Amino acid sequence: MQRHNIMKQLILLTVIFSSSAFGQVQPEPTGVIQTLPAPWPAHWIIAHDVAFFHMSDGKFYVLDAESDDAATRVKGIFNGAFIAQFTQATTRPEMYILETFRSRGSRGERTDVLTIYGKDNLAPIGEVVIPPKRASAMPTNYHLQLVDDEKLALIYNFTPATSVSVVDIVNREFLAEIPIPGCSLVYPMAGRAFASLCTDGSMMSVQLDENGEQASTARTGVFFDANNDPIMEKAVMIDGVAYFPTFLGRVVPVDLNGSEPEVGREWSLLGDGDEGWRPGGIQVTERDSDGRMYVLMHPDGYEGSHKDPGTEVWVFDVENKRRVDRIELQLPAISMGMTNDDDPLLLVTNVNLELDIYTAKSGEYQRTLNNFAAETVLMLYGAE
Amino acid sequence: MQRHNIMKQLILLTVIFSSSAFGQVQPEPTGVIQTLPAPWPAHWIIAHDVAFFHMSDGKFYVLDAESDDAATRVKGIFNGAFIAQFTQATTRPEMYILETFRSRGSRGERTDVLTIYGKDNLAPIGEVVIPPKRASAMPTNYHLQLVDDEKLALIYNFTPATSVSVVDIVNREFLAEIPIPGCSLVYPMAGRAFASLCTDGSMMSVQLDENGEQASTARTGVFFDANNDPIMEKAVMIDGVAYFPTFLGRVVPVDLNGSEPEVGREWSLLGDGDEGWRPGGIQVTERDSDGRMYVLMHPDGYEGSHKDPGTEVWVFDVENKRRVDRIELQLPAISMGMTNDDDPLLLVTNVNLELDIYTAKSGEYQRTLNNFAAETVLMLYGAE
Amino acid sequence: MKWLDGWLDKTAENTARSISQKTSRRGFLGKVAGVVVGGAVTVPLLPVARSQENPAPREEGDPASCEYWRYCAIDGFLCGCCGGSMNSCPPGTEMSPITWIGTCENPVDGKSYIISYNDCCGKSSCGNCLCQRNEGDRPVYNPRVSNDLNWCLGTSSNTYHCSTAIVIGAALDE
Amino acid sequence: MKWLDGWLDKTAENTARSISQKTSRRGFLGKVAGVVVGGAVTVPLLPVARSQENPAPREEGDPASCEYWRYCAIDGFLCGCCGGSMNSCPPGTEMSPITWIGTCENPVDGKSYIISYNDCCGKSSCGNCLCQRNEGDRPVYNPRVSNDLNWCLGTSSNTYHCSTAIVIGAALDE
Repeated sequence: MQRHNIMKQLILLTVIFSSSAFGQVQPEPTGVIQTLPAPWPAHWIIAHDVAFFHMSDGKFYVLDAESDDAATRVKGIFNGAFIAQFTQATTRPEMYILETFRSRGSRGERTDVLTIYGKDNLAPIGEVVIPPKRASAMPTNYHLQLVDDEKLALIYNFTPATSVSVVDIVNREFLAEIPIPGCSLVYPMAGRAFASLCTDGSMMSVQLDENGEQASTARTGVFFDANNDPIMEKAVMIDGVAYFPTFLGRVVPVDLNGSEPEVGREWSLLGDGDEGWRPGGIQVTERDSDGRMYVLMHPDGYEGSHKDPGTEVWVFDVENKRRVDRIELQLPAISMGMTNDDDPLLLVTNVNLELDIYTAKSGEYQRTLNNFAAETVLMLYGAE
Repeated sequence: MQRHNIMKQLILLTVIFSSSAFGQVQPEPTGVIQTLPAPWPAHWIIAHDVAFFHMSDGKFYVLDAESDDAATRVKGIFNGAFIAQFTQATTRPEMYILETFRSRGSRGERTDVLTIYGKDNLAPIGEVVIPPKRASAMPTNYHLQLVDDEKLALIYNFTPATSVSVVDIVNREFLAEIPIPGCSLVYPMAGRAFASLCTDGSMMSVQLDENGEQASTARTGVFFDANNDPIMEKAVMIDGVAYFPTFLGRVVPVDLNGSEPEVGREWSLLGDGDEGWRPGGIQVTERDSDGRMYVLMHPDGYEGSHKDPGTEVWVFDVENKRRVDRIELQLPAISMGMTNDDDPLLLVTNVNLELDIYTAKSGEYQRTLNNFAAETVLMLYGAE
Repeated sequence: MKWLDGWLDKTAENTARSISQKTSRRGFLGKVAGVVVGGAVTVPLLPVARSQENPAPREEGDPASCEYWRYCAIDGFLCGCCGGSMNSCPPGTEMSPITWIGTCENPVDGKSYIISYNDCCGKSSCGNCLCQRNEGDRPVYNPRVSNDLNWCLGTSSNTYHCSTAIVIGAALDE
Repeated sequence: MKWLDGWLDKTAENTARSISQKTSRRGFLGKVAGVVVGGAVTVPLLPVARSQENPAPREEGDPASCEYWRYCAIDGFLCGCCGGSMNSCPPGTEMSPITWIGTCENPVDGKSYIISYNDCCGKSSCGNCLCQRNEGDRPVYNPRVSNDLNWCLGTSSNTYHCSTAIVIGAALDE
């Protein structure tokens, strides 16, 4: 083939260029590709730019949240197509994203893929083609979850029939699809199981067998109202308990450590004088290494304010059900993340769509990360 | 399939919603899709947003350049993936774009497609899959051209071996690939033929047979220097003559009306007192319905200024080889287009990446089109 | 960036406006809940007003503004800024037959109407007139009233382009 | 938007700087032409200085700035702002073995060096530190010295991510 001959010629040419025969100046090596340390420094973060204006070209930016050098704080980038969903393993240096592709970009045949990225090389080291049913929606933490000691990946489907795709993420193969009629999302349970929130106000749970098929299901009683002061799906998991804030500021804990979800007693985020404050935003909850819960809050709530930016982050001791800190944000924020170390950074996307970094325990503002080419960063993650 | 049953249920639901049985308020019709008039008004334009920061999601915006209403001046949008190349027919209400897709967005198997859009519905009404060799480069007018009374589409390939793909655009099938070693781009010639510019300073021409295969080739003498004051590939075609400006401001006309290119006598864009002015930008030449040539010019040129923004547009009578007008731009511009009517609008992308509109014949500034969601509009076209 | 504008509208500088809006929005919750029931897999039973004679609601305002009354639960690009209109799709797109539903109060007649937010699909983000309003919006486990979902379903491509706001009935005044 | 910054740098406000640059750039054309010959399908014969003993050029300046000396013919995103460096690729990308070539003068030693602008490929636009400089850049019919072409060739994907600037030799001083 003419093309290949020319290619070889030109590759050869590059070799000649790179050889020391080429002038007495030491030629620099070509072909060098950077790799990343293992594990990543604790304050590296992953910013998910869904690229709302260019959804096929969403990106994940790996950033050093400690860096004040805008040019070098970008450690790497990987793609995530069409509002990807993200999670990462704690026992393997791997990250997982759900992507959707079409054969002609915006049109043509649809292919849904669970893509596996290595943390050392930020390259796609594997993929599992899954049924083209994954829910297309704004990102949350409960579209994609790992269970069974991170052996199974669970994917929420919405066509609008709802189901869960089960993937053997170790052997990288699709196993099964579990219908969850009337229910949505995937909350990880202990063992080989998951739970989903149902429109009727209950929670459904599914135990899987070793082939990833449904072994048994259970259902809680009705414990929330899907219309009046509904629980937010944007729960935070602390020690296997999902804490669901409600639109009006209650908290409903559901313990997922047993074989069936166990609904705990609700309590309130609001104390005396807190009237009108409500949780709100895109990702509204987080937790730190001490098990404290963080909630993004705004004052003067009204019907429809549940995605409004928060002006403060409230910190709760979930054991004692009381607020222990109150962080005033320098700019209102629409989403929140946290690093996973013992002196964690609180990460928020502010209303200018920049990232503001705070020391979580002191609430002190540290710096703003901006101008790294992201369009709409909606989710923030600390490195595992 | 469960999915399809639910889909039908929900479609039915929508029908119920839409029926007059649903309340006494007249429900509005659903499913209405707008279409566009034929022909388009003369001052509708096509702005090619290559989306340099999100190349897989490039877009073409159809805009009313006469409209001062930002919200309604967008008449429609169509996608063009990975720095598409564009042309339109004059004898059919069709537009053609070259696109590149990969099975996993930024990676995976490559597919190159010549996509055909209808002007009435802005929908892809056909496509021809072509060899995955099309040149990936900044947009110019000479990657994709129509010849043979618009029956053949010609596509420039660069792998880095260079060739031309021939497509029967009426029957929508790929016909042949013509090697053009050492030469580049596609300039339309009279009949079933094209010419290409060669690194050695000559022009190659190819006559095609009725199957789109090469019938004969010819070569001009060397008439330009590819390094010293080279001709710009960004020629304008007026009455079948390609006018090539050079880096330093000469003009070299090449007549493509015959069976072989005929190089004409060069002349200069510069007159007395014009020292230092040079052509520059992305698309630097245009022509109006009277056959006048427009060139985007900047002062104080230097080696490397050939893509710098132009501060003026100079207008030339190519018959008499003299400048007839000089339009001072309100903001320097990086690219230029023109509507195709008798009172044409001069269209430029200014340095803020907004579109400035001028009346071509008077040089009068009319308005700026901005805030229509484009990222990097690099090419502008009047509707044919 | 309209997206940005939308968020900025919600910041402290605009508290005054927020408070004035809040006043009219309070108490709306009950009405919404009364109107919209059911999830994705059940056919909603929508109580609608049957006593009204108006053939179509009278309207005022700028349909290219996020504040226009029909958009009370919209989340996306207004099709009227993309080559379509408030209730039709731009050329070359396909209207989703499956929608999310809002209930919006028309300030002209003070009545509430059921709005079907049909997405237009098959081309990538229009990018113009991004609006996010969430009156009556509910989490994705209540899909029929959730605007976080991409409703390009039942179309040949699920690529989201823009959203319409179509009046499909009058809501029952409680 | 760095792209924008780049263009704005060229506007009237910066004429003074343009003129000062111009002075040093004038006369450069001849040197470039002497160094770079040949098109895509011929192996260029590059005259290089053989009398010099320095193992590597001494350098000064900010490699994250478009004005850094190596970038005299670059057109794209600097890999040093994307997780790579001025002469290495970011993680997970692939370096193109086929390049375009520039000749840049190092202000520290006043000598000119041959720079190979190897693109890093397989991920979409890095988006950071967009630079466009065109010293010695020539039209696409002279591909080896054309930065309008996407040089992600010979890689498993031709998706362009960022550009490096690798010193591969000293240019012959004429």
